Amino acid sequence: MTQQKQHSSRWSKQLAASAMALALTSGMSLAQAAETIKVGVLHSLSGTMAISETTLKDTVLMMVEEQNKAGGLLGKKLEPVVVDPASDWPLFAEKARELLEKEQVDVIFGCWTSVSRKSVLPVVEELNGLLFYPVQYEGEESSKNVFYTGAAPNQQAIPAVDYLMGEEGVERWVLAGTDYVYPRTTNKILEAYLKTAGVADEDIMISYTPFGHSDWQTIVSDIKKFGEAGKKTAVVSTINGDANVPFYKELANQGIAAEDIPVVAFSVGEEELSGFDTAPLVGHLAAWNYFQSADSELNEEFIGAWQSFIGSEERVTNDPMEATYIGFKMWAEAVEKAGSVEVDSVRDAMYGITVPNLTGGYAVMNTNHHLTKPVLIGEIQSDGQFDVVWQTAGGVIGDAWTDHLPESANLVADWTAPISCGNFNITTSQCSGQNY
Amino acid sequence: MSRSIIVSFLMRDKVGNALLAVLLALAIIVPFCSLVFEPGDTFYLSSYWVTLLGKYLCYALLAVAVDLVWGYCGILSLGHGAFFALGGYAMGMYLMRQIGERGVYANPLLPDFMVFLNWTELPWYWQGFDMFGFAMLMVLLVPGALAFLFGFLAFRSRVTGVYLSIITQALTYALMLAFFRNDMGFGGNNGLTDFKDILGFNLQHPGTRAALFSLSALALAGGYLLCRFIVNSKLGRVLIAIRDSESRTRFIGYRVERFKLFVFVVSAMLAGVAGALYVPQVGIINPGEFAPLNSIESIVWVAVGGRGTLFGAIFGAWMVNFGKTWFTGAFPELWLFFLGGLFVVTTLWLPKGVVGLSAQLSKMRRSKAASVAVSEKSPVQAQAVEAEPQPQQASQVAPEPEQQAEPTPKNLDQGAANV
Amino acid sequence: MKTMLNKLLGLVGLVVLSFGVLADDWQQAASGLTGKSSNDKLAAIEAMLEFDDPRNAVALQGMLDAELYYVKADRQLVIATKSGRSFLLTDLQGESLGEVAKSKIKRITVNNRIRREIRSGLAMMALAGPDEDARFSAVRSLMANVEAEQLPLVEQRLVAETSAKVQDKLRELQAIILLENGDDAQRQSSAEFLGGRMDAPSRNALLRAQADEQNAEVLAAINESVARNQQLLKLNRAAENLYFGLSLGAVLLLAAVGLAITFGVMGVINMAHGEMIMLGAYTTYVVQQLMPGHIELSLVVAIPAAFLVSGAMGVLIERGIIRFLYGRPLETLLATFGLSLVLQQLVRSIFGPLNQAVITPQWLSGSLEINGVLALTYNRLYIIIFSFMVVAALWLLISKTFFGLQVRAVTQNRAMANAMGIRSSWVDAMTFGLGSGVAGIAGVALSQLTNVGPNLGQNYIIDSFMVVVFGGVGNLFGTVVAAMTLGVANKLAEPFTGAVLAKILVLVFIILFIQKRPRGMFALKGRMVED
Amino acid sequence: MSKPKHIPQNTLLYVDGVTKSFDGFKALNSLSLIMEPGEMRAIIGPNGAGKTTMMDVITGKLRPDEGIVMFEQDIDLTQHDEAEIANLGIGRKFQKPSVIENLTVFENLELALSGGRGVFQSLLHKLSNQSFGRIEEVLELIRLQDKRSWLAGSLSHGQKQWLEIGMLIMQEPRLLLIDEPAAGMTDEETALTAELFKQLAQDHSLVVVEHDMDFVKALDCPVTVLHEGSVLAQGTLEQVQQNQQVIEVYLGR
Repeated sequence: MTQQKQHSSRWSKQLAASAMALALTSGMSLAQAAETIKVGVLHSLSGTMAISETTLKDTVLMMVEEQNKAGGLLGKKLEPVVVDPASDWPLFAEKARELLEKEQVDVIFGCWTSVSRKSVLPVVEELNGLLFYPVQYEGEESSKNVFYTGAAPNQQAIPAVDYLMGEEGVERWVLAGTDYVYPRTTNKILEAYLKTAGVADEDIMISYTPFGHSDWQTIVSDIKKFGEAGKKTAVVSTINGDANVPFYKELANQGIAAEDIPVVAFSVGEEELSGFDTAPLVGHLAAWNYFQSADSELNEEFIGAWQSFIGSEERVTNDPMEATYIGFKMWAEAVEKAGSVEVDSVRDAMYGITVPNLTGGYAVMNTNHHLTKPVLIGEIQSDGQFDVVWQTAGGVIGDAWTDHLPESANLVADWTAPISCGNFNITTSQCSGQNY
Repeated sequence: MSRSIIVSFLMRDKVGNALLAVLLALAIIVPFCSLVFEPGDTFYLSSYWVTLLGKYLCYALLAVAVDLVWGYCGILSLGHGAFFALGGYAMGMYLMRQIGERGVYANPLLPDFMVFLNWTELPWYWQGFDMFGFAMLMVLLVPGALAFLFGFLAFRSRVTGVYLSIITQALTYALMLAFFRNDMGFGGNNGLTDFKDILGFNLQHPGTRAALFSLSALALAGGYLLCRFIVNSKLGRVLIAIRDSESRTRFIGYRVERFKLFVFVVSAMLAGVAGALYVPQVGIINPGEFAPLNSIESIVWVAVGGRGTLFGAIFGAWMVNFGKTWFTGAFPELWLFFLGGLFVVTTLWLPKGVVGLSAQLSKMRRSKAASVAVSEKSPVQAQAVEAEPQPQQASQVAPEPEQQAEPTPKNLDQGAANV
Repeated sequence: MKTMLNKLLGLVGLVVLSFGVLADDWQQAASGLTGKSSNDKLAAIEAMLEFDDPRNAVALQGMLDAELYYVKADRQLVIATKSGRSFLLTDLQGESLGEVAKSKIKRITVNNRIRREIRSGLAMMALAGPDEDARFSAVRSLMANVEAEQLPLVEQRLVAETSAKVQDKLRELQAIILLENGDDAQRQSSAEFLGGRMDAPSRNALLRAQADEQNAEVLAAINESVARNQQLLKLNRAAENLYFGLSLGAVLLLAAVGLAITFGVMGVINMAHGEMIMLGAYTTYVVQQLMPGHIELSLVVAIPAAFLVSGAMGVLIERGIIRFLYGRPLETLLATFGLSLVLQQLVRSIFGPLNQAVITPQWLSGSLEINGVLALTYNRLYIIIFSFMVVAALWLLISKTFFGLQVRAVTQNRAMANAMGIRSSWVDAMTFGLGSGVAGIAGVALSQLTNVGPNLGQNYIIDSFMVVVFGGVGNLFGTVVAAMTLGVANKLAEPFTGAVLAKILVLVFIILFIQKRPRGMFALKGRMVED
Repeated sequence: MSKPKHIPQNTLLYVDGVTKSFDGFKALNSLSLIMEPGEMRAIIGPNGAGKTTMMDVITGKLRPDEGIVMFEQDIDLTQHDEAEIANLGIGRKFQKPSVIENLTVFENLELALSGGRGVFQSLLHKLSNQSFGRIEEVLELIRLQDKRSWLAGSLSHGQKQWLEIGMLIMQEPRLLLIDEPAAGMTDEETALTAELFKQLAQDHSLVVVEHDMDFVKALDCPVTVLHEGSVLAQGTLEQVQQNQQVIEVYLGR
């Protein structure tokens, strides 16, 4: 808190400074004395995404506090710099620039939506920053300056489908999603994957709805009809955030129970469920790399630390928090290993670093900037938690470019020599579109 | 008042000319500071400041456009963000086409988002956007054509006041929903991003950035001059006449709808230019720009600065946006309280905005000093009088047949004319 | 499955397995439940059901309710209920075993496959049970998974069954089985019997039979029944779509009706209208928090509470801001818009940015099943009824009460009303409070459909304005017609265009409509007041 | 609309059988009225008689349900909108003074100056010396020379009325429709106004709606009495004041 205060007082100084800039006296670029290591936090604290991202901001602050208690890094204290991009995508780019150029932070933890990441991407690449992105996403990207600690599609969607096919014997599939890039890509990958598994075209139904869709009557009724054909049917949901509550309510009201048509969701976690009355949802599924209910000592410690940091025993933990946790731990370790916060050396130190997962086992950072992590399938319980009903035997390597789409099947990402490229085409040996 | 109008005319010119001088100076000095000095120098301006100030200039141009229709012609458009965004998309499409083979999938023709949506050919409405000239034409024509179509229908049917405001809001909302659809071929929620260069100049190069900044300053100056020419011509007086008393203007013999349409289209084009300059500087355009909130925010810039004065709109845009930059950094939770409060305070106590504030204060002083001899209502007094619900107005004017059993919408049209 | 059937056959045939079976054997069978894999558990359930043991019902139900645990030390199955930080244990015979810490016991987790097995096991037990509804749904769950071996059981139950409703369902099940396995005559009569049956298994059975049938006469009967089903199906789907449209219309109506008062009657553009709805929804949440034991009643309490909260806020807004802006609608629009931002942030500061969980009472869950295809969800049904009640009450209030008279007097001729001793400023405040209060009530209803979060109101404000403007300002009836029209139009278009395009089309339609009739569908006629 | 059967020669305004109703209420009920060039006519009638509605119909603000409204014998006014009718040479002054409050007196007159009504014409408009002189003339006529650069909103009520009349004159109309010009004027102003109208009547046609009998008397012109949307009586003021029906419905009350 005191740090935040310092932060705001510095801001008021900069108000004066920027007034001067307007008056063309000068632009103040505050050359930072390097007595602290600055950690930028780029999560929306207002606007539509605040609901999800505020938690991650607090997670980073908690991690920083813990790290400082443990003596900081390289003998220096960590200093968090929090900005609010206000769920406004162009503002993400502006704030990223502010963090890197003006605040001269050494690392940024931030972004949630794909569009915010896409907005920030050119900035961190231009200014050679370091961004840790903690949310599951559609893949099809690997930037030199970004480490992706959330799941790639092959770490969430494909294992979930495998589970449903194997355990539940599902033969008919509804791919329902919000109309944006993550569901579009995920569904394309799944469609291709299902077809290679022998699912016929007429056994796949794809439906897209707008953000915040609230009237699900027609679509749920369509799902119901689709599921009446006599084959076991499941819904793979990439429905985003706010639209989920009315969706599940409508499912329950139209009498679709999890035993009849289970829904497996990739965007519904503990935090989203805390806004639900979960009684009618019991049995529906989610696929993540982490559930709060995971049985491990490390996890219990983490939950305890989180709840005391935030001052509420009601607060839950979720997958993006674990991804933030892993990202932070990895960065801290890489800094120690490199002996410096300089971006290029930290990046080189990142490869191969392992930190323990909260669910057990270890996460490994690969040279494609994605993690190797286990995948878990959980069933929603009446208390808003998930029961882990299945998990992969070991870690799954995050794949930046999916093998299930023709355009990306021949792309690989490897940021070490000799390839050193985020989208290396193995057929043409080309590396296109780099900003560096 | 008799003197003050002349004085204020002179002053308007004076402030306006000073403003133009500042803009010209900015167009030279900012690039100079960012290019000539090195990081660490006192006079160095980092790219953060250049893009931030550039963004403010684009917003100011949008504010001028809004002021032209609202401040001068009384058309409260809650959909100007749509024109801004359309201009931005036209520019964004040009920038996307410039990426060419440098996309991640290395497709020479299709932007990345089309490649992974399995599109095989470029949709017809993307044709031609690889040419800068064509794209710039579209920056003007697309918002202009939409404004023309919409205005032609709305003004001809005499949709005025709040009705117009509400349907302009519906317009931008519908466009937002449409652009969110991936099937539209504008990149859906992600919009257009990861631009590489413009006219062959690398967008990440400080020189390009500085040039874009200068262009924005010049565009704002140009927009200001154009609007000043319009409002100082007889046409400007017709606009004020329409704002103050639409039917009087009509009975004098002016085709009100044509004047409204003209000014609406000009304003939409200005907004489009603002959007087109905004996009390469912030690096992204997405459907969020169509959000009704954005349009309303631009109204607030104008209201805070002082509507009906062009430089008021510019100051308003700068002040509010600077406040936003500062507030969202220092007190993120308080920003909405502040912005919301600004709306309320401005409408209740600052009907003429900050620019009108000094006049308002000096009037107050003067009217206190010589309360006897004032034959005109000072704005403060006028405000106090207007603040009371005006009961008789409606019934006084209402012709007899209207006084019937059904409840009537009170003061709707009338109020529209007042604003 | 087969073994279960055998067992049930024995059961209904009253030749019950001897009670000499040792309890140990059951425990032996059930011990698989404590295993790790779902296959162990499924095998255990099957084995358990071999026994006619009262513990089956307890254990199975316990698993469904997530209350079946085992004691880690001796692997004994227990029912555990949370009590503070520890758990109260009872054994499966209902005897209390005292309190233990959470770490001593472990829950028996189930997944969907197990849950399905449990449900069908419970259904089998219910088939001969005393509860008619349970028997009925047991038959239906058998229909979902028809097997020829079920026939003797079905025929036995047909003889024993007393309820006509259940008998009819049993016959349907019988027909499905016979349609595939019977002789020509049986197939023919089954095909005829299944015509007009809307349950999916019956329809699917006919379709399957249509493809396989060799006998021309039977095929003709099947074809006829299939055609009849298609017809009925179409009809029912149309009815369903209409219902969807009406329910969407009812939501729009509820959201807009408060605005019809503030905008329509008073001419005030209240952009904070959505936030009045949101306050109502939050009030529902608070009410539920205050009376956790009475969720069923909470909505009944929440309705007046939400009316008061939003209404009071409305009066406050009117007195504090709007009264200074009468006659300047565009400025009212801006000021109230600012207010909406403040209210959103206020709620966010108080309750946090997360959505709040509003619980749906039992009586609002599920659906009223008309037939196998058409089911009317209760929450929507109630909302349709509720929206009309609200409109009717408002209409009565405005047209039949003294307050309504005052409102009408003030809106039509303020000076005259003042002269007659009506305190017009009081009436203004009350009218605005009324409109806001009604919006609060809408919030109670919407809390049952959608997220209760700070942005709730934002999602409805544009739609609300569209409804009021489309219907014609100042006309309650117009608002009703507009809401229903837009709702139904939206839902009719949705199957063809998808949800987004449907909404866009509706918006474009309204924009064009306003050009044609600038004052909405049911505009007040007469000369307009200008200047 | 059928072609009017027979319109007398030398009529400026020909209104015949005009009916206009609102929700069943007949504001105008088969109203007929004929104006000749250079004629001044006062119209009186109680509230609800249809005076304002009549003006609305003539100036194109309302379309009649039925009936004929012809200007200069061959122009069907029901086919034109307000702006066109204004440009045809019919000027209108409202009951409530309706000037552009945020423009100066001079600018108000400039705006009303005939000619140059198009969008681009007005964008490039330059005031000629001749027009300037014309504005000066009218300023003198309406006695606002020394207030030319005042904002119209700061004028007194009577001055606004005059300014509006001045704007009407600037339009150089052939027919002026004037609604209650004397309302809110001092006696002195009223007298001056009547004087002004008489002066105007020399080369314009005027229709004056008025409640103030003294003013009507001062105008000294034929009077038409409207009642319930149609003409009740016509004649000189003395004649109609003695008309029994008129006394019953109007003056008698």
